[in-house]
Amino acid sequence: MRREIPLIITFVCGITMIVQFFIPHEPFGSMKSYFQQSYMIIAAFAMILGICNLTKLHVNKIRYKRPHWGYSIVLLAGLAGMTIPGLFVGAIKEGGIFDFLFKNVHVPMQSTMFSLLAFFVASASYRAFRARTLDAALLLVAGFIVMLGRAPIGDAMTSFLPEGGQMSDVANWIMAVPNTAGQRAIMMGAGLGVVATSLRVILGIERSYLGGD
Amino acid sequence: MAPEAKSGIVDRLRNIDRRIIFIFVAASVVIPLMFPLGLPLKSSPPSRALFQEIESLQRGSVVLMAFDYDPATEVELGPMSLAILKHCFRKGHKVVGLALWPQGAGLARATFSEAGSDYNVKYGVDYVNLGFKAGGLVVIDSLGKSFHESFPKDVDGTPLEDLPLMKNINTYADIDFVMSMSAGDPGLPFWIMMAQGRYGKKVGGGCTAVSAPMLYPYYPNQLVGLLGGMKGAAEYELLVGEKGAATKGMDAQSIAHALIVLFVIIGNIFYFVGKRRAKRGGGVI
Amino acid sequence: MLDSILEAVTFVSVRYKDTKEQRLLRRELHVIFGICARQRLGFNLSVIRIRALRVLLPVVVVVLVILGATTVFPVGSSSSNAPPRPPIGIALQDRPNDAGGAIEITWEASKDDSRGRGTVNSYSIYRSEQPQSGFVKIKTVSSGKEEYRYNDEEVENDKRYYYRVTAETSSDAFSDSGVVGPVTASPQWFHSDRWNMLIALLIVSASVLTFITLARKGKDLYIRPIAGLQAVDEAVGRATEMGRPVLYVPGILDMDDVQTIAGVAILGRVARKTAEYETSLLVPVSRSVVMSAAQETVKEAYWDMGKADAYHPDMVRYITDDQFGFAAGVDGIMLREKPATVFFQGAFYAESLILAETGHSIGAVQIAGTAMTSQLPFFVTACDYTLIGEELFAAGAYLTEDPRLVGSLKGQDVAKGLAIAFIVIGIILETAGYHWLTNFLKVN
Amino acid sequence: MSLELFGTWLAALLTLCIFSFLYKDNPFYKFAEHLFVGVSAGYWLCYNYWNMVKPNLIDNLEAHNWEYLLPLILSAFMLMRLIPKVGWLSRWAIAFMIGSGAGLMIITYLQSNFLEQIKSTLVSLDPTGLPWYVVLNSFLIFVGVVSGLVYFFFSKAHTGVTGGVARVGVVFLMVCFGASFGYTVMARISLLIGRMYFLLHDWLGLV
Repeated sequence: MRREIPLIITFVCGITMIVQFFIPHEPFGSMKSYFQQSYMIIAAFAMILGICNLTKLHVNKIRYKRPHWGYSIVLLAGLAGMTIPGLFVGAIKEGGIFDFLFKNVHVPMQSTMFSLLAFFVASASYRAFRARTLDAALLLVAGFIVMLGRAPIGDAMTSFLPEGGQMSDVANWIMAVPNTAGQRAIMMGAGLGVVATSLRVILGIERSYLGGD
Repeated sequence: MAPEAKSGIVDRLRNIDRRIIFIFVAASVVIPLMFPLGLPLKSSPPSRALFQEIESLQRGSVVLMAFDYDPATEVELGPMSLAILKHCFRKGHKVVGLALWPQGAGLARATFSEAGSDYNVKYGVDYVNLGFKAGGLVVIDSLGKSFHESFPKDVDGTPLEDLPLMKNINTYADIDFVMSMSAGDPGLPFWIMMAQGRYGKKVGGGCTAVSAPMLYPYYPNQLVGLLGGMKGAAEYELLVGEKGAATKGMDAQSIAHALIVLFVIIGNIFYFVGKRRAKRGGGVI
Repeated sequence: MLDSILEAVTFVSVRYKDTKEQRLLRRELHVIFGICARQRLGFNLSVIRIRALRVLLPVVVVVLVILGATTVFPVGSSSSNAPPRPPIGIALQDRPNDAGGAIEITWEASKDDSRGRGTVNSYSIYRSEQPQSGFVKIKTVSSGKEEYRYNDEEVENDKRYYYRVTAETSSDAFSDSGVVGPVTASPQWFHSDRWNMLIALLIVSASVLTFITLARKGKDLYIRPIAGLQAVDEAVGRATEMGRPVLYVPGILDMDDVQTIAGVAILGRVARKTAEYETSLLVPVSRSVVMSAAQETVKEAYWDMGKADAYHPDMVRYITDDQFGFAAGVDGIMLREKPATVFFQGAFYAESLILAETGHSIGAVQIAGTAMTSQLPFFVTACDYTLIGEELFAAGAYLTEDPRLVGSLKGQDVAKGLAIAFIVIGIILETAGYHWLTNFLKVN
Repeated sequence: MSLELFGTWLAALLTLCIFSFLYKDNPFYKFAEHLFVGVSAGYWLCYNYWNMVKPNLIDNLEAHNWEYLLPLILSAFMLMRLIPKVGWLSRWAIAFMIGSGAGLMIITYLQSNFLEQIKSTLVSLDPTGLPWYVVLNSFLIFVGVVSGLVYFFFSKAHTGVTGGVARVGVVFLMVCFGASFGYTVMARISLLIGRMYFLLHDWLGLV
């Protein structure tokens, strides 16, 4: 039973979500938003599990003085410093501790992590954009042209060519034609993959996420 | 994978320590920021069109501005929002701000206060910040029925009835121009679909450089004007005549970009030189 | 200006009737005014000028007289107190393909709509349950369009309703469309615009299910090798030899994304290998539900391999829901635990390159897989192997060799073949000028 | 020191701590990383409460929409994982989420990734009335899509005709990857400019 009931739930929920797309009549008409809201609620509650996992791991690190345990104190302090004001004291209003930490700790680190991409894009292109094989050469040439076409320098290099044949035009063509075709093929294949995987999940063929007994 | 045995300068350059690349990248951004080169900048038609639209609105027109972005994309969309807001305030337009992204409400607050500092504008009279509401497309649609029902209170919890500006605004009919500063979903495509498609409002706005190609096809039929990425922001600053963060960033943008192009070229040169040497020496790469 | 004069002329001369004569008159006037304009610009049109003058003189006189008359005795669209002309072509229908409770009202603009610079600046919709009385205003919409559509969502199913639409001016003058109706709202049991989706769903499901059944009955099906998946064994073996852990990231989206489900399924296979080789496994996740599912999966894998005591729930670690917070945390794990092999299987966004470049810098073998088209380029350039799009979903079948999963791949291939056939036929039809297939594929 | 100034300093120092990672792992990065993980986990917990649980569950229950008791019960089942003996109940909640997610995904992907994409590819190749390059582009997209799909065939070996067509598909995929990569480079640089501008302008006041 422990194994069957989840499979039945998966099947019923999956079929309901498919059927609601074709039937506007109630109760199906409002099923989608109800299921999505329910999903959000459960996922939000489930976050407690994650927070417990995180806390347990780091409390244990501190308790057994594992390597780098000092940083675990920082982590837990950050978690508590955000959660306690955010949920209880003053909530998420402007000017509170939550807001201060959000603006001056969360946001700057988020943006900085994101900005590391500028460095990694440079190092990855230095390393990977080399004409080792025919495939790599194609990658390189397409990437190079689009990169140049996006900057004023590209058109300056090709200013002797007529309008329509300059670097930015070639870049736009690559984006519009081969890029679109490639993306579309990937999307269609992935779409079929999603449909087939979802079918297997709904029918209980793919069930590894449920674990053993 | 880990660099193979090091021998000779070519090999060393081929497997250059990436930290050296990082230093170059950092320098190519910092130096132009500190010592601007003032590389020439031209405004593109979609940017000019947006500028013209706001320029041609009558004094006292109401502009809706959606802050549909978060801190991660603020670098591109923040300067745009600021330049547009300054432009609106200068022309005497009223601005209704809202956010479809949770963190957009806070960014809107900061942008409003920065833009308003140079002009004699008053909260509640010249601009309001309605704050964030979850739901994306549904929210945009619900504004067609009633602003007051969708956003009963503003970002600070003040009831809309207590804000003089909101007394006469209830549906899209009371709005003259709709704009979205859009970092993704929900964003401009939704505004075009609903506010333009269903309610017939003029829609314009800005987006990140990454999403610009997806949005350009809407211009000029469904989008009045569009600012794409930091370049779009710099163009708008140029049009408004308020040089700001984006203008300063454009030099750095060009230099860093050129640097990466250079890296790709150098990388290939060393690769081929190394390959030929290896062939001659019979070594294995 | 020119247009408004023309409007006034035609309006006065051919009141209310948009007849053939009116259109002819309008065209003639356009021609004449066009010539006038050109003459002002100094074009030498001597021949035309003489002929035109003959026609022109009387017309100019007429125009001047009318202009004078219209300023003294305002008529038609320039009048502000006279009632405007009513909206036309009011149509009611039960809004199609809904759960009921809505009636769709459409009408065409009044001849005096503000769009044509007329005086009508709004329309009001009235509703009643009787045809003669009891009309209540339900909505006012502003003017400026050619056609109007309003959904009245405050009606009850199976009740008879009547509507009226009035065109209104700013000075409260209005005119009425007259009563239309009755109409009733009702819910529908099938969305009539979605046949195409139903057919597509049935075709794809049928081909997948057929081959699953065939495979289960023992039909041997061939699947071609995929480099990234052949490398899985070797990559886990490498970590074992080096005495370093295997790091597995199942994406950053939640369990409702199928890429995550695929990622967790592949995790099950990789966990079997790490259990077999007794290599340590680290699974950082950014969603709690994924954590739960991944824990179940890894636990089952270790039980299956008879290594239950080697399993520890801490193998799966929740880090944070935050995209870049997660990237920072995983980077930290990579730098400190120095995994020899890294798997990125699932849905990734901008953090893909941050993770892959850090993985590269510690010298790990990296096997990525995602269906996110925007992130594939970064994985392709920075990782050793990348499963592209559909290959991610196929990986489970490859690694388990479960005949049912393999059968499903064959079913996908059939669907792909049909898609290609559709494209070829569709393009031929389009080229020949038939658009029905393209229109049929449009999903609402 | 005003709170605002303190905030700017804090933000600037944390920015530098994260950047220090580019050199190598070090105590500053470790500090920032752990703080970031803790603070962001706390942020999303509060966010989920105020934007998911409060409006979707609490407000609905307060309005006596009793059908929302079901997600509440499933949420409780989910949390049963914390008690090993009844932990299996959480599978019911997971099954609900996966089942409804999978059902919705079938519809979404079949529509947007499959039918819509087929439809977009169906364009006339009739050269009359159209410039030759428009027709050529449409034809190239057709070739790219079909050969790309052939590349994804799993049950055919990449040999002979299939191999040849799949090879063309790979060409399109590679060009597509290169182009997408090149396209994002510029946007990524903007991000760094934003951070540098913060350090130089907001913090040091140099620019």
